[in-house]
Amino acid sequence: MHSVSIRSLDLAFGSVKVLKDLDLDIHDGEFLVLLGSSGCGKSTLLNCIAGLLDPTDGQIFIKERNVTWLEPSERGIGMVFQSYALYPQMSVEGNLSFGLKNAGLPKAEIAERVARAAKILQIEPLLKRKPGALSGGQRQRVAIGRALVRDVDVFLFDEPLSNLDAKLRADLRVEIKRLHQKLENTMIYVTHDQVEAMTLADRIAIMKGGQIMQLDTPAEIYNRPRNRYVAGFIGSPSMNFLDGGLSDGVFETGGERFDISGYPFEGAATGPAEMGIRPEHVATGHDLDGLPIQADVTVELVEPMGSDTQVWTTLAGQSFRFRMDGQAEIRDGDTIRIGIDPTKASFFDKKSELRL
Amino acid sequence: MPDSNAAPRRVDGSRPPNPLFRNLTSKLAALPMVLTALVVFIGCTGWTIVHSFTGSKLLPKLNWVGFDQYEKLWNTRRWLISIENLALYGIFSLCFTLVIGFTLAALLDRKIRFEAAFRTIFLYPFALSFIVTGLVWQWILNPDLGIQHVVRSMGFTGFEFDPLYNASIVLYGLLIAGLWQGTGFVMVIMLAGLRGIDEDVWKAARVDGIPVWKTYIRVIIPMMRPVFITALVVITSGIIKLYDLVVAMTAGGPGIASEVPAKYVYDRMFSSQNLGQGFAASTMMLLAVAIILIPWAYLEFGGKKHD
Amino acid sequence: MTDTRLTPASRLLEGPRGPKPTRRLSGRNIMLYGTLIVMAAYYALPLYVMVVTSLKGMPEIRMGNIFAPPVEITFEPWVKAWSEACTGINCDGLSRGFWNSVQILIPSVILSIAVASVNGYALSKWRFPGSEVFFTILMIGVFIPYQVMIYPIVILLRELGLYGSLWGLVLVHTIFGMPLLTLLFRNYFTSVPDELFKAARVDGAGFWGIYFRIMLPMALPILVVAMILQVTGIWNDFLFGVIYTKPEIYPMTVQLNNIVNSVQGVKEYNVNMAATLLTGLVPLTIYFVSGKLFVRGIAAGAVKG
Amino acid sequence: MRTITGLLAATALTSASAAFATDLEVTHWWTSGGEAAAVAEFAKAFNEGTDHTWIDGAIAGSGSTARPIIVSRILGGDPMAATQLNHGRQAEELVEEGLMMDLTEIAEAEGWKDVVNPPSLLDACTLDGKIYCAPINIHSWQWMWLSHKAYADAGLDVPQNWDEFAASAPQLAEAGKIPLAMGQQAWQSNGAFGVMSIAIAGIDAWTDVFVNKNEETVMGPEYTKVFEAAAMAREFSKDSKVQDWNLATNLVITGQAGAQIMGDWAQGEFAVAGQVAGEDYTCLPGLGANEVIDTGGDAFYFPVNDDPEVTAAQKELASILMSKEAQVAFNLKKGSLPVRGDVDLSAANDCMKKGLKILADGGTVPSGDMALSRDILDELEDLLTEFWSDPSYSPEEAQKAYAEIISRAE
Repeated sequence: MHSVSIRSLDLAFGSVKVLKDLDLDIHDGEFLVLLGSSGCGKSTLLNCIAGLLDPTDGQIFIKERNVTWLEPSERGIGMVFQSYALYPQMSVEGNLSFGLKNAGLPKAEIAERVARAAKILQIEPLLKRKPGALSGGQRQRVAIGRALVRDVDVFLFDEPLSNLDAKLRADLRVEIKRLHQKLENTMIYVTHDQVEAMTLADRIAIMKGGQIMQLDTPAEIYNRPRNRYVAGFIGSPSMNFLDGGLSDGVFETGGERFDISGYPFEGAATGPAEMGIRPEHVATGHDLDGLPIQADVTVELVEPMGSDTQVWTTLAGQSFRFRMDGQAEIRDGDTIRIGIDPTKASFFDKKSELRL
Repeated sequence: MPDSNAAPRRVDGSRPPNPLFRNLTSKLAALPMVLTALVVFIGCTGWTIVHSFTGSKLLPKLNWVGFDQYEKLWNTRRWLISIENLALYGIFSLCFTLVIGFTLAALLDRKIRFEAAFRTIFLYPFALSFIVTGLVWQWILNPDLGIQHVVRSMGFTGFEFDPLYNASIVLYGLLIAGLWQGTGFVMVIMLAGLRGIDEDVWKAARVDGIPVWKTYIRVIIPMMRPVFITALVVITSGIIKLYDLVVAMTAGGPGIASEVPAKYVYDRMFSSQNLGQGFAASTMMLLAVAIILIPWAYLEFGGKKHD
Repeated sequence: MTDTRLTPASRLLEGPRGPKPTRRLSGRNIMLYGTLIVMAAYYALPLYVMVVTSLKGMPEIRMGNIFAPPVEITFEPWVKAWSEACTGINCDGLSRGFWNSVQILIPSVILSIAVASVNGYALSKWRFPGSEVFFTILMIGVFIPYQVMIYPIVILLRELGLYGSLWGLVLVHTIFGMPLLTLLFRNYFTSVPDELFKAARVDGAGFWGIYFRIMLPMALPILVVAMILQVTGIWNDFLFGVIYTKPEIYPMTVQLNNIVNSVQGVKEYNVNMAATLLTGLVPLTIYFVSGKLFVRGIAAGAVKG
Repeated sequence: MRTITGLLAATALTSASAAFATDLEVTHWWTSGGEAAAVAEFAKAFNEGTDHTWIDGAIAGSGSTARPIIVSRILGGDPMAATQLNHGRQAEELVEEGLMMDLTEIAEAEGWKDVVNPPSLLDACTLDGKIYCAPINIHSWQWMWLSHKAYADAGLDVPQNWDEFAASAPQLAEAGKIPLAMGQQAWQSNGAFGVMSIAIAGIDAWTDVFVNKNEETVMGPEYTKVFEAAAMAREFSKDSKVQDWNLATNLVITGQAGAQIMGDWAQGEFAVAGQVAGEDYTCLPGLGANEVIDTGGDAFYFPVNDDPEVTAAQKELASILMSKEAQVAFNLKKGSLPVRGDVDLSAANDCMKKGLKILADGGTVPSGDMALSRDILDELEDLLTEFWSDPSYSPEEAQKAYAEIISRAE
């Protein structure tokens, strides 16, 4: 059963098309992350699902019910915002109960639900405080609580952690994940942070220009990006791309010929193409053994990061990065031998940018 | 909270509602504004324009006279003087109000002592009506009682300062009182704007070694564009409406040296009982307002994109 | 207003932001305070003259100069201005107009602010096709001289059956207060984050629910500004009061005008000044009391966009 | 028992409605000392003579402040019960629109036609044979008021006509006196000029201009003399820095100024100040040259009211305003002449008696208010106030501009 279904959704502001003929099915109890850079339409899509924006065309279903033109409060959704959007003049308790009061629930039930949500989120001691007296993390918990008390089918998160510092962000991320495990609700989560996306999501939808580029599990997206955009977007540091041509199990780039016979091509494997290889998939030292592609490169810049070290260099005349162990002793100007496993690489058609 | 917007619970959300009734409550709530805009501002303006082509005297009548009223208007010396006065007063008032308002605000913003006291002193005249302003300045500027009298009695018998009785400088007399009444409010707007500027900007300017005055002119003022626009709206709307102050201080005198368009309109409509002429003058004022404002309003409000 | 994120302006309002002048009696400081004191003298002078004059007797006024403090303080002019000064055959001074002014003021201030705040709210959060057009018309309305509107509005009020009544005048004040107040509220509510508004919609609050429960409680700074502007404007109004009502409900300014402009033999400057001060007392008090809030509110609403 | 109380109640009811007391709001712009005292006489007569109450709606300033308020009130459909308006063309349109009450019935019953003198006053109230206003008084502009004290201080004799005054003016100025007191308001400049026109150019030339609207006469030699005299008057009055007419009058009363050209209402100010005509001040009708007076004046109009109670009370008010007692009491205070030829004015002072004599001799001219439209009058006012305040404005230029305006008069 689908929890949320979107059918050929269009949204235009004047002549600017923000969502283009978009289809999406979200399973019951799934944690779906909408990922993309700013302006890709991910927040717009979320607002459409919430009913805060009217689509130009298309349909939205929640729990098999067509909600395209229903009020936000009639859709059975709860929403958490980036800026928390707590009502500043109401106490935490007031914030939590506002929606329930609007729905006309009896007092006793409101109290019970508020208490339950407060317990889950461990904000019981804060109930009488005003939002201004809370820390950022506490505020976001209250914001989540506000969605929680509503006892809804679908949770919508609009970049809920962006305003927090790194440590808090990591903590709350885990908490959200636990919450999902516990509640088993459908959650739709918008973010531009791929770490959040990878850690939280059952599936990730990567968006660009009002369309979904790829909808898959994090692992699939990481390992088998459907197109060059997704490949470049996911992964940090991002994927290296080498420009060249494909023919008969050989990739020619910058005068070098790489043997890629082990790569499982999905279609035709000739013509101009780009080879993508993640920096962490580049082998050095003992790992070189048996790799069909090997080369000596000169180290240009070293970025030690503690657990590992990033090395900037040039391969086949193109800028190239790779990752080494943090303990490796390496300096600018050193020459080092690297190797690439073609099965871990990705190839994209130069023109269509699709995965080959 | 009973809420008509959320009240009609529709089970079926598949059909788009009639766009007219989408968020109906908000449209109903905006009705007073829509009616005011349409009936009062557009309707009454249209009514005025239509009647400017009539020979209406005491009562509005539709006895068409074509452009006669306009022809007469532009042949009337008092109208021409009124326009000239308004232009002069307007330019001076605009410049001085902005400069004084900003200077005072900048001075107050420099972590001075007694800021609240100074601010109150600069602002209180704004609480007083033009009748009061006119009366007190009329008195201070009265040559037989006020400044001139006092200075002369101190021994400077040749001292002359009688702007309200000297046609060539009467506008400055009005300006002294007008600035006294109006600059405080502009100062507050400016002060609010200055307080909204990030302190880092000051730090950056100090690090770069830019002198204070230069920082104000090159950095701070350009950052305060919206503030200046608000101030500009407040000042210019006051200038165009200039009427009460003139009536209270000089009644247009000496002679007709301090007449202004709004007073011409009022006098022609009600005193001369020549509505048509008054409406023609009003229409010219409206036209001037429209020429200045419509492009600005379009840029400021009309061209804004969704975000 | 504790959540500082919601009104970034208020965060920056705690104190002056300009460069810190050097301490002690430097040349720069002398110039700074010198300029301020000279300007303050210009602004304070008329008030001083009004007060001093209102405490003098007529003979003293004729003799001395207007800046000299009174030799012999008398409250006679105040008494006369309040309860004895004549207009025509009525000799009861300003007192008859005071309560009329209060009666006009209260509903006018409340209604005009209520309408304008709803307008500003609708314009910032519930835009509909054409809403900006109406707003632009209102903005141009700020510049239309009142004289142009007097006549058509007489006809309008007559057709509505409100002419001459208190409510007719309240309506006129509401209409003419609308453009500037709507601008203030619109700018203020625009600065309230959209997410707050969205959250409330998800929570099932509708137009009025959000207005009363979320927006209005947040609008205190701008409400203060609107109130101050309207109280001064309406209290000081003469033209509308005299044209759209009748003698039983003439505001205080009509009596002020009558006292100031009906000269019985000689101009009684002391009585005029006392009358002037008495009339200005209400708005002046409000300014002296809430001046700080005024600056704050302006910062929060007026100077954006 | 029951029936009796019922009957009593019924009687009380009928008697109450028979003598229903109505509040009548009366607007006017008479707020100077003499004016207010005069209007109080009307209010007293009305309050004492009827069961009704006079609600005073005084609006200070001048006619130009009050007139828009009055007209708006009438148009707004919530009119006052009675209002002052200068009669003549001002109210014509309001009458045509049927907004003013027809007083013909009461005028005929009380025989206004027979008592109003000069009859032109009632004519100005008449439209299509019906009477719409009650004339209150006769005001004439053609007076010059001279301060005995000022002349005594300067060691001069009080002049008896304009030429003597003009000759004495430089000496007055030397003695530190303002020769001619003038208020700054436009209507004062225009009025004074009108007075000088009749006195200097003569009645015939004046009539040709004002009644026949002949602009050529304006350019003629008689009027040239008027403009030259006005330029002299301008010089005489250059130190008179007051706005209001009664402040100017006060300069004369206190001997700071030698003279003022002002209508007979100035007399009320002299009276309030306790001055006696002939002893403390001298009045010269027609500037002592052409002894005529115009017969302008004030009138009361009664806007139509739906309420029959009010209508009845309005008629009572009209009747009282025209009564002999009220006419005498009012006009003695105001310094104007009564509109009835049949009243006893033995209490009048020297100046009023001079006026009455001229009136009885038929030395009257119509007032500018009646002869020209308000629009043209305002244009003349603008012209003359500018001329009067700007010493560089030459008489020749002013004469041309004046002729141009007259040429456009209907």
